[in-house]
Amino acid sequence: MASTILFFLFAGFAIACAVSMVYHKNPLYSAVSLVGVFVALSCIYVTLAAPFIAVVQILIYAGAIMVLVIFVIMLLNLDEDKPLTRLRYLYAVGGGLGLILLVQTMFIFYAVLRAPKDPVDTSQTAGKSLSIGQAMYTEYLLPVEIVGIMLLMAIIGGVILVRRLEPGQLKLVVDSELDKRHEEEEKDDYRIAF
Amino acid sequence: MESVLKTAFPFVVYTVGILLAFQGVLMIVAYTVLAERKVLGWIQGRIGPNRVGPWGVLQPFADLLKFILKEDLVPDKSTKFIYFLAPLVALTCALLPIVVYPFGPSITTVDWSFLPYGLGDGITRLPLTIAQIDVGVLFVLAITSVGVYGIALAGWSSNSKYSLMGGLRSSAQMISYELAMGASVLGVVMLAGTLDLNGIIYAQITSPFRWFIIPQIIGFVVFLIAAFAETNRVPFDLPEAETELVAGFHTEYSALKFALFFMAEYVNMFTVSVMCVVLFLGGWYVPGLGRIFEPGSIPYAAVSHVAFIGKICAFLFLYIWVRGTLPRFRFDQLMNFGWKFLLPVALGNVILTIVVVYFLNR
Amino acid sequence: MNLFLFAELANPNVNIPIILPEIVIAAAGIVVMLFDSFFPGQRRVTGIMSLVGIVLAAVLLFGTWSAGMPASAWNGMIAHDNLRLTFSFVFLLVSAMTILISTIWVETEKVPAGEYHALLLFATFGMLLMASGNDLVIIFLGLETLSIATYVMAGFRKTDLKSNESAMKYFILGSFASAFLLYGMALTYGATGSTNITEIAARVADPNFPALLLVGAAMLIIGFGFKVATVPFHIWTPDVYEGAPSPVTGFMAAGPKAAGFASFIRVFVLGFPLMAGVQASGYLHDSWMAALSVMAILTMTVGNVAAIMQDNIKRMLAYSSIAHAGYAMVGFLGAGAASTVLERDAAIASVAFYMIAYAITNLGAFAIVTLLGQKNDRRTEFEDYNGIGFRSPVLSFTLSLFMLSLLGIPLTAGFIGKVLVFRPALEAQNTLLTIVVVAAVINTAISAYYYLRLIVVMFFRERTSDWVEPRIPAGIAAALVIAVIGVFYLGIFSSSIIERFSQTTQSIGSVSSR
Amino acid sequence: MNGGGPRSPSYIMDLIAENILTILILLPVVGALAVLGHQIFWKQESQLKWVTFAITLLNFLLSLVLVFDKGAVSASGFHFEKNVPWISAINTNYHVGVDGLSLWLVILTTFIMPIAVISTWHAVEKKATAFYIFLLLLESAMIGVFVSLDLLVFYLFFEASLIPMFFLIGVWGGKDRIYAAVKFFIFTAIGSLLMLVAIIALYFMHADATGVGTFDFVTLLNTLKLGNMTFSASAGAFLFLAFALAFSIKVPLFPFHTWLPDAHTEAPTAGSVILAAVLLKMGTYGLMRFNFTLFPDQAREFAPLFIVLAIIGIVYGALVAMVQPDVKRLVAYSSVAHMGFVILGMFSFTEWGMQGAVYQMLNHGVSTGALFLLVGFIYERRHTRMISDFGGLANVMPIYATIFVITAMSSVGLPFLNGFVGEFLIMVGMWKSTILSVTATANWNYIATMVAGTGVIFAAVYLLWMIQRVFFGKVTNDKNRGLADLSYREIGLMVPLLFLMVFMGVYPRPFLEATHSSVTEIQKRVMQRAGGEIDHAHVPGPSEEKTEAHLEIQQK
Amino acid sequence: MEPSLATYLALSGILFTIGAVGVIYKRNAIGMFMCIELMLNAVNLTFIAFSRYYADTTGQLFVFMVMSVAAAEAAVGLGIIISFFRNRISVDVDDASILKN
Repeated sequence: MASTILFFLFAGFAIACAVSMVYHKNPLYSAVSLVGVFVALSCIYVTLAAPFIAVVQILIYAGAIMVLVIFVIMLLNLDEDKPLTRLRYLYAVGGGLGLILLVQTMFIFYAVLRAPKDPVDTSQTAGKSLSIGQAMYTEYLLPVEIVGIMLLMAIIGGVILVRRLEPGQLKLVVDSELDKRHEEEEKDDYRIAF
Repeated sequence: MESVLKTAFPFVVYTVGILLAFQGVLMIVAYTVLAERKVLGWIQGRIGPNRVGPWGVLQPFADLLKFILKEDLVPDKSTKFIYFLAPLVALTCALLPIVVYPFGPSITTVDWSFLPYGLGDGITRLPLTIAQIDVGVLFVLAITSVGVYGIALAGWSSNSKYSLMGGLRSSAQMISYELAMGASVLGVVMLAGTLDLNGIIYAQITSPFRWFIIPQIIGFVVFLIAAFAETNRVPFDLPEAETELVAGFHTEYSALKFALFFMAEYVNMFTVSVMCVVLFLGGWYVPGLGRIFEPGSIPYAAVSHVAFIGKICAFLFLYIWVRGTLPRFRFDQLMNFGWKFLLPVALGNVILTIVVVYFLNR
Repeated sequence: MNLFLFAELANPNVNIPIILPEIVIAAAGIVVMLFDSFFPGQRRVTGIMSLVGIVLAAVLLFGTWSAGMPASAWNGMIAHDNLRLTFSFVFLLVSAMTILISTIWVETEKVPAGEYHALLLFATFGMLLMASGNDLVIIFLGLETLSIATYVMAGFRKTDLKSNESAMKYFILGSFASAFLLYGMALTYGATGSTNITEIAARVADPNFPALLLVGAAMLIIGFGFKVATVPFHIWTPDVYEGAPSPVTGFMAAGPKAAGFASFIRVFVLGFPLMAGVQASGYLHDSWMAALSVMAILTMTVGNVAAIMQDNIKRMLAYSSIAHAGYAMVGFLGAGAASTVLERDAAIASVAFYMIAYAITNLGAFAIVTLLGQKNDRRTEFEDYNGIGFRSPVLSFTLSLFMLSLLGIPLTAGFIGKVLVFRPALEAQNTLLTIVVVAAVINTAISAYYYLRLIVVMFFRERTSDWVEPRIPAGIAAALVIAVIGVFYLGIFSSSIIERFSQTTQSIGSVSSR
Repeated sequence: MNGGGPRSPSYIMDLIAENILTILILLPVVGALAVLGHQIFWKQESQLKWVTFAITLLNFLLSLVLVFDKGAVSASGFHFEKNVPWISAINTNYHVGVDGLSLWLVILTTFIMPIAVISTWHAVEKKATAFYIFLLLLESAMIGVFVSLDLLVFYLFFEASLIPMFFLIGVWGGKDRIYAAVKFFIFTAIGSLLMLVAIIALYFMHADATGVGTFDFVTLLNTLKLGNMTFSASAGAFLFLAFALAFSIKVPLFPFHTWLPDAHTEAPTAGSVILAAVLLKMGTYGLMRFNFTLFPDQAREFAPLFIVLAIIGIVYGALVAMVQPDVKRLVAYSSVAHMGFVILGMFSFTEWGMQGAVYQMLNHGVSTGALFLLVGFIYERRHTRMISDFGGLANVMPIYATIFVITAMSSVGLPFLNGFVGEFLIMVGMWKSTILSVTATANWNYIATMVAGTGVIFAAVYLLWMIQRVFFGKVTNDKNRGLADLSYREIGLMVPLLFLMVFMGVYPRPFLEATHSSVTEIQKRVMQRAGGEIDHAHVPGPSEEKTEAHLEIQQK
Repeated sequence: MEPSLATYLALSGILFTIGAVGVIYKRNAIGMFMCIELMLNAVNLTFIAFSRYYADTTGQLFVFMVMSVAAAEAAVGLGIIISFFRNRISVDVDDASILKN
């Protein structure tokens, strides 16, 4: 009973936060709402006997990713979202997609509710950090290693993208910009000639 | 009636426990503030607060009253909701780790059957921890990492350039030092083989020389430095560097909201001190105490608890001492130090630990 | 307790040698990265190091291509079969050629080539995993590794707005599709209780939640469809291809597409097979076959028709790559419809062959586009190619050759590729698939228009402005030689390669389960 | 041929004779490389025509081996057969061979090529290297089409012939060359790609029927003949139409002909000549070789359709030709009409008709090729082809006028010139044909023949009218007064063609004899019901002998 | 009374839907990115729910991987956004229109 109440509490909170995230035009509001979703989901994970994942959820999503996002929002000092003007048709696309996904959700809900099979096993050790750790370093060692390489790569990628240009490169950029202008003119001449 | 009582009893016990723990922590924090002013005073050859009560003992309460009674200014251009939310987030995140603090060893030798209505049936032990979860270390790290929101949001929502700078600095700093902190904890976790805080203490319990400060001295130093950064204390107090940013992220905060930030900072200090003690100094464990009292008995727990608080207080003193001694870093120095020195050292420590553990276990 | 790791490595189910190619590529990536951080600016050296790594990986891969090797590694997470081997070769080839093509950067632009090489190697690592992953986890991680690397590579020209925009679009839409893919994986896991493809295949007959399997498959189609750029999930392709630096575009059109197909085939053909007499699997199989058939027809048609209307050569090649995804899907459908393991393997091999043919041709074309585009890809409009035919005969004839190969003219790789992918689809003697093949053929004819247009522009028009033939750097020259030889070799002497590809050294269907 | 000389040369001669078809195919490719090498190393663009001419001439001489040394006849009735595995994974072989049907077409190809090269002696100034390379590659592809006996290889050459032609039209063509080239390419490609599907489908049908898939024409044919493999009505129709579409576009049959005038008009002279002389024949050759033998039932079923289209083509081509202001366009439309005749003859499914069709293919190659050359001569001089720009040319260029008139007559079908024999045979064949007989009484074949016959008359009308306007009367345009008559090179170019026109007109026997067996084989095959029962239409009887006698008379 | 598997899946589906719709409605890249994160989280919930249902660690490990991937994606994605912003002073996707749509 308690868990059901808790679940609906957190579920309601998560959905409300999610809606608020989409609704708010201000990116920071969205971000804060999203953190709310993460926290709510983390609590739900606890009720699903997955404490490790619940904590990691907070640690990675709320503590790292969203902090980064908020950092970027603050750094770029973003203002409010403009309303859809040029791409008005996206409302229809979004509505359609949403409808399809909702129908699908209901379908899943209905299908799983109707499925005759009962849970395979309810005694839980799966979520304990020990069993997860064991799996991670035996059976799932390869994925973990891949994740390591991927994170390394992501670091390089991030650094490449945001690093300032070196002076030599900067000169090249300026040169190429001048070239480009020159070429544009040339191209125009050529078009006329043609 | 009886069944209602039986259902309600654990909740009542928990509530009482939680209240007790929070009250205790807050009291200690309150007096840390006083102690800080006193100690700083001594360091600087002053006396410190001494007007409110004997030796200024009532100073914290006076401060509190002042905060409550002062006018609450809200900047006109601020983003109201988030402006109000930020201090709450900061304090909540600071207080949350209390639930996993191992205040002392669990009491196992007391028979609880004297309780009426059979409420004590089946209770064999009274843990001096509110929630024993097997990912305690991660939990603390996670909650601390969320704490940055309070500062960042405060900085952003105040709509002031100083606040924004403070917020930005703070998020950058916390993200950077969290890594080093996490990495420095890894060595301990590896040696202990568990993420449970009590488990880590039990792993150090055999002798004082198994305190992880000895095998993990590098980890300890890194953790300590990172902890200073995480709590925005001198010499890493850039988010609120008075001389540069007026007061950093809380420039625009006043009265009770400022008090919340203030409190959060000191609770955070307390939290990292607890972590230091638990991870490296054997937590509540007092060497040789098991010979005097029976483990699990009330006196054993009481003495351990006092020792625990004592160790924490030592760390709190260290914080104050450092504040009185060291100058502040520049921001780029801070980042360079974090990424180019602290993190590699912490990772090196992890690798070293892996190698040593592997060869020892062969 | 701490000996888990080592005990596990000694476990016979692990078979480290099988994933040596992947390890070598990842290690090469790290070595290149480290080298670049200690000796920055050594653009040629890092390129050579990467090439060495790739060649080494290819050699190791070839070494494992023998009958004696076990069919799986890492407790069934890695499949070692022809699908993996053939596609892995495609990836290695693509990466090697991309490195050669990117030498233009060494010559003219001062982009950080060392990091670029490292990223490329990591992307290759991701692609290899996508082909060899026999577990949804591995496939997902491979895909993400690949995607993240390509996001960065697309935005590599930081000061160029087009490049930024391309990276951003690719990133947003790519992650969007990944989410769908992941949802599909989650539902598949939910329906079958496993993420291992062999086990999924075993449980498809009697899933716990048949309905979820269906929904999951639909979601997976969206995710993979995005990666291989099939209609209607292709919208990102032209913009991203146009904006990304040309060598990267060439890479994206060849590598990730092939990798997407590898996983796509692995999950659908091997994971959701048709099991005789089992209603659930039959329903699933019919559904995805029908969906993919429609998608294949749409993909080809939209790709080709849209390509006709393009004035930018990179956009044209982007739409052409969409169309080619459609052709490859014909072979894929053939694999899905195959009734025996032998036929299925042949069909899969045909897709691999198609991808290798397409990759070689496409990369060759992009090599020239890169070369002619000069700094910052400025000359990428059709107009810019006006009348260069006899001014730079070598380049233009080579480019024409690639166009003809893309079109599928006999004696080129493209022709054999098309014949091979049409074959299994017709073999099934299924009305739907026959329609798909006919649509493919009609589309090929449509495609003639825009491939020829380039030739027309280059040769049949006169150039009015002056034309300075760019100097051909050694790397691009090497890439072109490889491409030309490859196009003819695959077009004329393809026999041995096809045999190699479809020779069943491993029985794919019976990857041992955990 | 290989008799003379000592032993060791004779060994080489044997080797050549054995691989003659491969050599014929590869020699131009080697030649193309030689041209490229010559250009790269010597940079003497003016010498390239000599190199090319030498190669094509050599190829022509070699191809004569086919006539004089029949070589061993394989079981399947092909000479000089060569069967080497190519892509064993899909069981496709490099299988080549010639029979009566393809023999003359191959020789026509090799014969036309040197002429085409000479015709460009002064015409091609720019980018000559590429021009000659494309010519040589084109020759290779064309020969490949006629000799390949593996469907995939056939398709390969069929498509490959497009590319050089595409370039020839596109780079060296006239004003609207781009439009023409692309149209030419896409029209042909659409048809041939469907054929590719049909080819692959055949592979699997064979695999289903016998367990082994094959692209080999001979194997397929044998399986079909043995009745081991049958087509369902829909599959058969699809396959037949897929093949037929590809060939009809190439021929071109009436509704698909629109590419032809454009291509012809815009192509350079050499291109037009080759296009008319050889490329169009690929279509008719393919119909006869593949459609008739592989799908006889469907061929009969669809014959009325093709006959109607052919007749429309004949009449339409002739009528449209009549109003063309451009000589080259006129000749192009006359091609449509002539090829309509060829189709008509083929689909009469009588020996005379089919023999006539084959013969007419050669005639058309020679006559129309010659006409295009002649148009090219005048174009080189005046850079216009408009009939209205000329007039009274006979006064200025008597030799040219003479040759032109002879060629035009050959094209019209004047007796004692080659065109007559072919057209006559086709008409007789159609008259005799039973393929249009729905019932015993309603014989549409007579009507078809008669309508087609009007085409001959129209042909005479438009050609003669054109000749009258261009050559006779007074010289109306002053620019034409100073025109030089044909040079020796040009005359030399025309002589072999003229000789052939006359020779084929008066002595068709060797040609017809060579094709006889193959053609009758196909005719029998097509008139044979699947069960092996001989169709009632083909009754050997006095009428056949009579016609044969008739033929004899004609030949003399 | 425990909430059943279907309820968790429904919640996950709803969150996924909200995220997907959000990606399309949001006009700025960071907003889109956050919506994608929401979608990933919804999927994670599905994994965890099934992991609980089957008492199997696979799902949780998968979630762990997804989280790491999300972190990597965030690093690169925010890098891309910053790099875009530097050149254009906007993260509005509507402004990304040099490449014709």
